[in-house]
Formats: sequence, C-alpha cells, structure tokens
Amino acid sequence: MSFAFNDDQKLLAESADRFILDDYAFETRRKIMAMEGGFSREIWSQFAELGWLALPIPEAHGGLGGSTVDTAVLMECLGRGLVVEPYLAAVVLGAGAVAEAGSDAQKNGILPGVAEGTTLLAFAHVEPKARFNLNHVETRAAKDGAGYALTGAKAVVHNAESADTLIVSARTSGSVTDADGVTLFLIDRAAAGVTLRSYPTIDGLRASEVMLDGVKVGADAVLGEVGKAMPAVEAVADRASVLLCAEAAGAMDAAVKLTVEYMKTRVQFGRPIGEFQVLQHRAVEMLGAKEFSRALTYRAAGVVDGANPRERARAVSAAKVEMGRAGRKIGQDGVQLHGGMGMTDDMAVGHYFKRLTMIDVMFGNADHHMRRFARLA
Amino acid sequence: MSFAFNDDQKLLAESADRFILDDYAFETRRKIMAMEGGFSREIWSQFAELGWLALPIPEAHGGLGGSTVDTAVLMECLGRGLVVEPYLAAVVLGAGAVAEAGSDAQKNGILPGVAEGTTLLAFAHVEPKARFNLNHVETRAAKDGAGYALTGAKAVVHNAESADTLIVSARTSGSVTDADGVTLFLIDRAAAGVTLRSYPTIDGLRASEVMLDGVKVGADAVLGEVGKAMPAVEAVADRASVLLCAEAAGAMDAAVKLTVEYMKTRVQFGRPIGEFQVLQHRAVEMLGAKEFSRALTYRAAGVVDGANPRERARAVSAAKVEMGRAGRKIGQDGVQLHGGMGMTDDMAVGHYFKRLTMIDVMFGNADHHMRRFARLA
Amino acid sequence: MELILTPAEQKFRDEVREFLAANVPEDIKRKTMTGYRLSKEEHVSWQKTLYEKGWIAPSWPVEHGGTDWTPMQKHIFQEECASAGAPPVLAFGVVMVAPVILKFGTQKQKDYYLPRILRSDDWWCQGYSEPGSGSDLASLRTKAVLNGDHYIVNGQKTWTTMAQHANMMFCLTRTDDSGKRQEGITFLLIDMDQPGVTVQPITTIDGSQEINNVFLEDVKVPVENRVGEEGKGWTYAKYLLGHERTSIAAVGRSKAQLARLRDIAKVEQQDGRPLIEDEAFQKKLAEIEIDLLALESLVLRVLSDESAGKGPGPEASFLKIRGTEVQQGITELLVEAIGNYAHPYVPEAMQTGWNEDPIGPEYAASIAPHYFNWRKASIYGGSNEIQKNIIAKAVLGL
Amino acid sequence: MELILTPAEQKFRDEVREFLAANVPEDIKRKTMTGYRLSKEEHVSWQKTLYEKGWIAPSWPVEHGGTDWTPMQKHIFQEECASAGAPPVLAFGVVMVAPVILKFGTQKQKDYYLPRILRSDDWWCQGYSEPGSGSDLASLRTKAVLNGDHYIVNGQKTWTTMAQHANMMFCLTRTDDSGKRQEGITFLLIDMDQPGVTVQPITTIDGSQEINNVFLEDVKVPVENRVGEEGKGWTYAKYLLGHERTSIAAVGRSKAQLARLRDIAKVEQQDGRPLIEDEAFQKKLAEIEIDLLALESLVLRVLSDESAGKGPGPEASFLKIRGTEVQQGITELLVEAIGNYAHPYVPEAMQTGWNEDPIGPEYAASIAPHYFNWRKASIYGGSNEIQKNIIAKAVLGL
Repeated sequence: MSFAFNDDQKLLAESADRFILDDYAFETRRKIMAMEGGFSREIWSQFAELGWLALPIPEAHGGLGGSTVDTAVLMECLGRGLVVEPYLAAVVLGAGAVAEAGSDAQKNGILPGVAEGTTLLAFAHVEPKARFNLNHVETRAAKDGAGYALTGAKAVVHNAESADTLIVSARTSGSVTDADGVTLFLIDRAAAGVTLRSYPTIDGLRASEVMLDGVKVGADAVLGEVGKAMPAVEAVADRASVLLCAEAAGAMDAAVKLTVEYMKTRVQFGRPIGEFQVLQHRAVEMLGAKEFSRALTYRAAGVVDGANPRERARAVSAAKVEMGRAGRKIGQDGVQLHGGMGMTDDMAVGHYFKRLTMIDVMFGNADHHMRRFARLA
Repeated sequence: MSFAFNDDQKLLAESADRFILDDYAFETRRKIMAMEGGFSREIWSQFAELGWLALPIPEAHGGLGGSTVDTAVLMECLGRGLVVEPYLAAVVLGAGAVAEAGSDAQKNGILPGVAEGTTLLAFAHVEPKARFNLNHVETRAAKDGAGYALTGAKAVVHNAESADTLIVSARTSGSVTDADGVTLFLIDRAAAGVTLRSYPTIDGLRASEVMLDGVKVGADAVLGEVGKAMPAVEAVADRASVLLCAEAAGAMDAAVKLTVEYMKTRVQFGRPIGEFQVLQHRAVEMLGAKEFSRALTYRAAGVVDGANPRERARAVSAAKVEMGRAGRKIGQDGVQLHGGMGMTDDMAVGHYFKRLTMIDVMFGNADHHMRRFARLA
Repeated sequence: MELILTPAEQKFRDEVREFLAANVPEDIKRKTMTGYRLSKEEHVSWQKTLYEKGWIAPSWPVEHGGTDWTPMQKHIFQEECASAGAPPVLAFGVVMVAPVILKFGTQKQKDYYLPRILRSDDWWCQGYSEPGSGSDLASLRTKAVLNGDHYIVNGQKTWTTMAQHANMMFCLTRTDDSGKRQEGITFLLIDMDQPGVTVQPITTIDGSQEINNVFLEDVKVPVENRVGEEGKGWTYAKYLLGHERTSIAAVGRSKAQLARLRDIAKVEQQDGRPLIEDEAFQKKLAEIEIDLLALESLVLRVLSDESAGKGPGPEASFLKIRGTEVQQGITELLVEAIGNYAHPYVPEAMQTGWNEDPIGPEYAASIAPHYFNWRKASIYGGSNEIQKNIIAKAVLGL
Repeated sequence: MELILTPAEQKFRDEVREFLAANVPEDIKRKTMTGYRLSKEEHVSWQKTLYEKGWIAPSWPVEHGGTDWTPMQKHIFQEECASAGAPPVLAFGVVMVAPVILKFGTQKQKDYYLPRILRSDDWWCQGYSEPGSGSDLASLRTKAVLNGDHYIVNGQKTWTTMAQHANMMFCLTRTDDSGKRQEGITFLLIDMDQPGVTVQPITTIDGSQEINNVFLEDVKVPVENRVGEEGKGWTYAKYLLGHERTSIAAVGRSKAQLARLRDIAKVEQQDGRPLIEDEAFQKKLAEIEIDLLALESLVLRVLSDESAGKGPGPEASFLKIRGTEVQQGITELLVEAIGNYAHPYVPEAMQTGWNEDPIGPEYAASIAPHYFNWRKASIYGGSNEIQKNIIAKAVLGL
C-alpha cells in the first residue's frame, strides 16, 4: 500500500494544475457559466485532447483504463479550479454506469464517444422523494411490446439538458424501496415523453428535473440485467462519491490558500490579520481538516476498485463523512476569516464554500454516511 | 417571571460565600475529606446553625420552607467551595423524599432532626444495572407477615455509611423496569441484613454499594403509597438534578476565576499567558458556557416547584444538558490552560474538573437528558 | 419550555397575539417565515400599521411615541411578532439612529426626525463600515470638511444594508486625524437624495443584493445635520452599540425558524419515515433548542437586570455570539432537512409575483440561499471574534 | 477499514502476531489493555523479550541492533503490539536519547550506552521541563558549570515521567545565558544514582504518581557525558522532536482502546438493550473511528513520504494534535459507557496483587482515572496550542 503518487499521476497533476492556472481563471469560469448548458464545449474538447475524458474508461473501449486513484488525481485539480464542465455527470457517472453494467455492444457503442468528447451522458437515478436512499425508485418501466414504457420523475439530474443520452433507473418489479427490481435504461434525451425542467444550481452548475411520461424504449435500451441494477448503481455512486471527495480536496486546498493569502494582506488594527493568533489557529485547523480529509480520500480511492461492497462502502462513507465535516469547516471559516469581503460574490472563497456544501449533499451528506458507516460496523 | 435574586437570597449568598472564604479553604477541604465518613460533623452543625439544613424543609416540619431557587442559591455557593458535606444526600435527596412522599407522622418524626443536623439520611435508589433508567428497580420487597423483607443491591449510594436511615426503593410488584410497583422504605442503616461496601469517589466524596439480604421492616417503614413511589422518586431526582446544576454553576464560576487568575500570573515567552489571544478566547468561551448554564439552571429551578411533570422534566433535562456540556468544556479547558500544573493534585482546578465530570454523570449524563428532552418534545 | 408569565403579562401577550393575527397580511407572513425578500412598500405598509397601533417604537420614551412596557413585555412583543410572521421593524431608524438623536440631538433634530421615523417617512441606512475599516471601525477615512454652514463629505462606505431603499444615512465621518483615531470622528445625518451620493449594489454569495457600496463625492451636509459635537461621533456610535443588546439575540426569530424546521422535518421523508422521527436528527433539534433556551434565559436575566436599573454589561456580547450561532445552526439544519433540493437556485421564486410551480417542495427555494446569506451574522455588528476580544478585555481583564 | 497489505506485508504481520500471541504474558496483556500500572520489573522483562527477538529498536540502524523494516512494517509492528496488549516500549531510551547519541554522540558513548539501552540495563528519563519552563522550553535555567573534567549541575526539573524508576537522565542544562536563549543550552547524560539527585513524586489529578520533580544540587557530570558540543543542546533536542513523529499518533493504541470500548458497550445495558445498539452512541463510535481512520491515513502518507526519502515536515504536528484528540475522545466515551460506575475511586484495584471483588464491573476501575490522567496528552510534548503555533509559522508562513 503506497500513498505517494506514481510518475504518471505526478505528470497528470502537473498538467491539470497548469491548465487551471492558465485557462480557467475565476473570471473565465464566470463567463463559462453563462454559456449554453452552463459549460464550454471548447474546453470540453480540450479535456478530450488531454485524454482526461478517456482516463477512467476501459482500454478495451477507447479509454486509458485509469484507476480510481488516477481519476481522483484529476478531480482534485478540477476541484481547485471549480471546473463546471460535466466531468462527473458524463464521465464518472455516465460512462461509469455503462462500463459497470453495459454489454460489450453498449460499451463499444457509447464509451468511445465519451472518451472523444462527442457524446455526453447524464445519470438520472435520484428521485424527488428519495432523499439519500439509493433504493428508492418510484419510476416504473412497464412492459410495452418487446420493450418498455417509462413513467416517473427524476430529481436534480446534473447536466441532463446537454446530455445526448440519459441513463435512467426504473422499477421493472418490486415496491418503492426494494433493492431488487430496479433496471437501468439508455434513453435519448430528445425522446418523446421526456420533459426537462432545467435550472442553475447554487454552486454554479446546471441540473434538471426530468419528467418521464410513457417514454417508449426497445429491449436493447436495457443497460445490464433486468431488475438487477442496484449493485451497479451502488458501485457507481460509491466511486462518484470518493471522486467528489477528491474534487473537494482540491477545492479545500484552494480555499485554504486563498484565505491564508487574504490574511497576509488584509490589515486591521494596524497589522495583517494573519498576525492574530486566533485567526492563525483557525487557519491551521482548516489546513488540518483538508489534510486529513485528503489522506482518507486517497485511501478510499485505493480501496474502491478492488474491495468487496461492504469494505468499499465503509471506506467511501468514512471519506464522505470526513469530507463533509472538513468542507463545512473550511467553507464557513474561510468566509469568516475573509470578513465582509468573504460574503461578496466577487471573492472566490464564497464559491468554494458553496461547492463544498453541495458536494456534501451529493449522494448523501455526512450524517447519512455516518449512519451507513455505523450500520456496516 | 424575575431572574434577579430577592433580598433573602442575596443575604444567603453573601453569608454562604463568606463561610466558604473563611472556613472552607482548599487545604481545609483536604483535611475534612480524610475525616471519618469523609466530612466534618462540626461543619455540619454549623450548617444547621446557619439554617441551611432547614432551608428546603417545609415550615410545618421544622424547616424554613425555602423554594428550589432558594436552595439553588445555597448550592451554588457550596459548589464554589467544593463542599463535601452530605447536603445533597441528607437534605436534598433524603429529606426531599420524606417531604415528597412521607406521612405527616413520618415527616414530623424525621425532618426536624435533619433540619437540626442530628439526623442523616441517604437515598438508596439507583442499582448496579440501572444505568440512568430511574424505573429500573430489581430489589424486591416481599410481604413478610405484617411487614416486608427486602433483598437486592443498590449502587453508588452517596454518604450511606454515615446515614442513620436509608431511604430504599424496592419492588412490591411488577417487573424490572415497570413504572408501577415501586415502593420506598425507611431502613435503619444498622438493621440486620444491611451490608455496606464503602469507598471514596473520584471527586472526593464517599459512597457505598448497599447489599440488602432479607432485611425485615414493619409496615410503618413504608414511605408513601405502596407501589406508587415512582412519581415521588422522579420529582426528587429532578429537583436534585437542577440543584446539582446549581452546585455546578458555582464550581464552574470558581474554575473560570482560578484559570483567569493563573493566566495573569503564569509567564511564558516573556509574557503572561493571558496575553495570548487564543487562550483569551478559550477563557471567554469558558465564561460564556458558565453564564448560559447558570441562567438556564435558575430558570429551571424556578419551574420545578410549580410545573407539571412534563414541563418539569423538559426544564430540568435542558438545564442538565447545558450543564454537562459547560462543565466538560470548563473542566477540560481549565486544566489545559493551567498546562502541566493543571494536572497536579495540588491545584484546585483539577478537583473542580473531577466534580463537574461526576455531576454530569449523576441522575443521567447530558446524553441521557438530551434523549429525555427530545422524547418529551 | 414556556415562559412563566404573570397574569398581567399573559393578558398583554394575548392582546399582542390578537392584534398580530388580525393585522399581519397572509402573504407578508408567508414571505417573512420563508425568508423571501419583501418590497420596500411591504416593509413600510407594515410599519405604518404598527405606527397607528402605537407599537412601532416600544423602547422610546412615552412622550416621544414609545411605550411604558416592561423589559419582559418588550421580550414578549418581539417573540409574538416573530412567531406571527410579522416583518422585523427595520432597525436603522427606530432602534439605531433614534436613540442617538434622542440622547444627543438638538430639539430641532428631535422635532423633525423622530416623527418621520415613527411614520416611516424616511428610510435610514447606516454609514459605518468602509473598505479598509471593517472590524477596525475607528480607522475610517471618509472625510468631512467644514465649509461655512456645510460639511463637504468625501469617501466610500460599504456593506451598507438596504441603502438602495434609503433616503437618509447616519454616517461616521472623519473631521480630524491629528489625534487618537477614536477622536476626530463626527456623526452626520446625510440626505441621500442629492448629487454626489452614488449607491452601488453588492451581490453576496447567495446571489442577493441587500448590501451596497455608497460613494460620497463632495456631498454637502448642513451643519445642523451634525449630531452632538464635532469629533465626538465615536462616543455616540458606542452608545448606540450598547443599546438594545438583547434584541440582537433574536430569540423570537430563532424560535419561529425552529418551529418551521420542525414542520419541514415532519414532511421530509427518510427511508419511509418522517425525518423528524430520526433519532440523530431529533438530537440535533434538541441540542439547538436547548442552546436557544439557554440564550433566552440569559436574555431574560439581562432584561431583569435592566428593569432593576443595571444596564447590560459587556457580558451582553455573549448574546450576540450565541444568538448568531443559534441562527446559523438552524439555517444549517434546514439545509440538511431538504436533502437534494438544496441544489436548485431559483431566485425568482423568492420575488414578489412569481407564480410558477416550485422546483421540489415550495419551502425549499429560500433555504440554501438563506444558509449562505446568514453567514454574515457572525461577521457584522462586530464579528464574533471581536466580541470575544471585548469580553476578554472588559470582563476578564485579560 | 483494514489496511491493504502486500503479500510480503501480510506474511510479516502474521509473524509478528504469532510471536506476540506466544510471548505476551496474560496478566501483562490484561493490565496494559485496562490501563493498569505495570511494575518496573514487568516493563523490563517484556523489553528483554523483545530484545532477545531483536525487535526492541526497529528504527535503529541494523548494525546497532535495529531492523531493516520498511516504514509500513514499523507501522504494522506498532499496531500488532498494541492490539496484542504488549506494553509500549518506554520511549526515553530507545526512541528519544538513542537517536541523539547515534547522531551526535562519541564512539565511546555509542559503544557504552546503546547496548545497555537495547538490554534495558538503564532506565532513562527526560530532564527537559522546569517549573518556569513548560511550553517555553528554551527559557530553562538549570545551570551546568564546567569545573575541570566535570560539570556541576544545579537546578530543578519537573514533569519527569517515571523518574522514580530511572537511573539515567538526559538533561538540557544552561551553560551560558549571555546570548539568545536557544544558545547556551547543553545536552548532558546524568547518572541519577549519586548524591545531589533527589526525586520527589508529583501526584496527578487521577491520584497516580508517574511524574516527578527532580532536584539537582551540585551534581557532578563528567565531561564525557556531554553529547555533542557545549551550547548546542537545543539543536539536538529539536532533532529528537523531529524524530518518530508518526509514533505520537498512537494509532495502534487507539485502535485497541476503541475495540475495548466496543466490548464494554456490548456488555453495558441501557433500557434493557446493550449500549452499543443505541443510535446516538453508535454515531459517536463511528465519528471517532472515522477520525482515527483519517489519522491513520495521514500517518501512512507521512510514512510513505519517509520511505521516499522525504522527512516528515511540520505537518506532522497534525498527527500529534489529532492523535491526542482521538485518544482523549476514547477515554471520554469509556467514561460515558460505564455510567454510574465512574464514581468509585479504588486505586488499589489497579495495582499488582489486588484480589478483592471489583466494585461494579471489573473493567470500570481504571476508566475514570484514565480519562483524567489522559488530559496530559494535549499538554505534554508541546501542547496542542504550541503545535498550532508551529504550523502557522512553519507551514502557513503566518
């Protein structure tokens, strides 16, 4: 077990950090957020050229077959830049689900396009009343000739509006919270009966409520085995969770640095506020929170690929709890140490705060994962 | 609703503080702890002369009929001095139980002696496996001719070894955790079948494990109604709890003052450690914790005498939670701010820390009362 | 834990309750409870209602239009207003500048401004903070130079809440920087409807615009708009800070928000049960409710000290610290309660006249923005770190 | 969350596990686990067992009797020792003074002291703190005056752990106070079995006596007992502090204590159910277990930096802070777990050869004393406040 980056990972981190520094300044991001779909297609193709979109995709299907740790290294850098491009939605969740559950035909059909940046995916699983219970699926897929007809609603589906294909979970059997009876479907976003209500999220991304009203799909739209999707959904959610923790590690790193810099320049009572011991210790605690969260995140990232579901769940939940607590502390204290300036939209620290807060909520907040961790003790 | 002391209360507080200052120095207390029974009979009679033992006892039975707030004022002062005399055991719990549940004959027989300091009582209710569940009574009282025979064990009975009479709860019907079927008995400590295993407690008091092996008592030993003791036990426990919070308020007050004094005199890095902002804020938080706990305590004290059981329970549990949290913070930080010196038995701060920790445990710790408070929401 | 009230106090509470029930308009109540933004007109119309009842300025002397209420009555009034969803009376006029005018103002100033404040004819804002002067207020640099019967004021104020609605500003200006920084500060009443005054909104992290930069360029302020003596402004500002310390605890507001949180937690489902049945969540509710009870208890003690003639000591800083901690804690639990619906950001939903279907539950829209917006509470009015410095010095002598 | 081990590491762990299972005596194990005090003989006999196995000083160079273990192996060894209830090897000799002698000592000192440390022939204690010098160690005043081939040492050391057993003390003394405080400090090895050395036990709040005052009156120390140069002692002391930073995290120990806490929580009953089934208690367990996992993860990162040749930076101070927070947190939960039986104070029960029935459950006796005793962890070895000062300066540049 090693905790040091290997050479490839070091190179990846360097080039990604370089990209953020050169091409993804705070003001650039603001402009990008205003673009259609809330991100830049141009930057997306740069990601493709840099091989980032191919990174976690299996080599057999046009990818680089990178490990979760490799992807974490990239996500950490993206977090530093508060990158709004749909890497999580399209690559981690979308391609991840196809790679996890899909047939070879489906993988060959979809994954190369994702790797090349020509195909965008979104993962439509969570539902309005599900809260953090992954098993909660009310959307129904009724047999319809050779295929199925889907009816239901999906909540807060990130980047659905720009996705070509939605990966939608629906019940083919069982009742609302059964682990069994959930099936994944590949659905054309433009298909008849699919209605999107799209909106910005408070952390600067885009999401949609997805309404499905008797959406007809063929049997070939089924991703994986009918009624047996949950293990795959859990695997995808766990991997996404630990990668979100990596993104958070980058965001926390940046927020701490910004705060410390501010403390060195902001003068009150005739001295930089960084000279006040109380604020110094606060900053130290912020740094510590980040270090511990980051260390646990990479440890979990190293576990998810191999371990059994229970081990994986424990590792991921532990990392998500630590991240939730650290993100909250760093976000809140980062703003507090910036004083009134920290409350303004012009300062980056508030945007890191919002992103960290929302990462905590995604796939279950610290409390949810605390319970999950305890249950699996 | 007034939060200010009335004149009598002001006088009481002054005389009690004066007594602690003149006659109950830290070193005096050490000597007293070494005395037989772990307290000073001489000081106990002074308490009697000062009218403190009579304070909460009904006027009809040789007392002053003081309110719980009056008694809280006294307890706060006793807390400041870490007084080890059995005021809680004999007056608050013992006399309290008799006043709450006893017949006029029993009250007339017992309470005047307590008020005069000639009678000592102890309250033997909690059992080894009861934890904080007041209803948990395994000790059985079997019909035995006209009277009863008691068999069982009581845990951590404070000052039992010096009590003339033990107030013992036992089951006359029902099963271990039923609210119904518990009866209180007056038992001579020297009675046949009563065995004590006595020991010092970590906070400098004395307690005993009380073994009852077929202890025979007459029907006149029954305190209150057969099988209906729990409401009285709860009332006594709630009043004792809020008075313990008052004692804690005094202990916290003293611990904060000691710590601040130490910070002004202890020099490190060429200046009093009280000049370091981090330590200043820690001290401020200690003071705040005390202020809030004290305010809520007096508010609860004002409620217990009148309110219905639910209101009383909510008020007392809230105060006990706040006290538990405040006591923990003040005890731990008080020692921390004293540095290595705080760890030594010679410094008073550690003794306040221990007492505050044990007050939290008595009649249910902060966690227990948090649950109780939430249940009654 | 109910307050224990005397029969007289109960009667008073019932009277207040009735009045509010009859007079707080439904939509205003809804907006106030959900933290939606009120329009200037909505604020003013409610304040006029209170004015007509004679309850707009409870703490003022009766002869100026105040009440003879006891501190306890004032506490009851605040609590009832909050739980009835009445919009808080804007503090800048009634609570902040008025006491200063009352204590240090000229008869002319009293006669002119106080009635206008009672009638909400003027909308006041506070010209204290500057870009370089946040926690360290005394370092302010906005210059006021006496020129005949006018001061000429130049400088920038920032963090000025609701200045976009204001026509008057009470402003700390520097008339002398030769001596100690606290000296040479002068307290001016500035008419904002004049050339040279530019209000520029600041967008905060929640996307709202309630604070502003106010630029002052060669603004003319007649000498009769100076309160008290030149150079004594710091004293007046501090007097103002010492005033109404108990209201910053916002006990009533927090009680109302806690009740709202409970209602939401009864609706939100977790694993098929209402969230409120989750033990861990119950514990968090209990924890913050107890924090709030302790806060209220200390407020009551300070109030009864007041009625006993003792002014609130610097201990009252604890009310600000704990008060904001409780408020922020509740906003945090609200975010937790709504789960995934913390994500959508639909500011229109919080504006008057929006009538599309909500995204997710209707109560969700304002909750995350509110959480982020409310971080300001531990920063403004003297950050909580500053409060602790004050206590360390003034109370502990450290 | 199990460590992920290579096959080789697994093999190593099994070997260690077997050895410990076969060699840690039952009563020693019980005492170590329950935090009972061990006698000097018990400590020494266990250390001799490790010595014979060649595992007494894993971090030493092989040629001096150390091992060639990787950092990961050392971590595994520590963790296995802790979970097997092996008494920790006393740090003062093997971990603290030895590295200094190895790095700065004379050949003669190495040849004489290192073997004796391996064999536990000497019991070392640390002469650093003084009544006036706690956190501010550099202010120490114990005087050493060169007098021919001896130093004459006068002064008082305090907070000296286990000095009552010690025959040797490594001691910081002042040989010059003309310059900067950090200069003029000299590192001496003092034989305690001589006139002028008086050890006086200090009773701590838990009632135990493991720390001491050590009075030094005209104590003669041969010049050859000076380590390195006169006046350079501060450098050596700091080198020592930088050493073995990961061990202060005490991950293995905390894991073992957490396991013990779980066992107790399975036995303790609350309202008719085992305490461990209480959701709130489970949450506290999970919280601290996750803290511990994060701590271990950072330890592992620092270790792999070490094996990559990077020495631990000042970030390692975080390991001390979090490590002691976790340790103290566990002692606190243990107190909570035993309910009313935190009250009895029966120190005899913790001594060798006590065989009365316990008061309450047998595991209870040491728990409250341990909780109080362990508050020292955030004070000694550079208080956690000092650690934060270090990080603020060295890492954040504040």
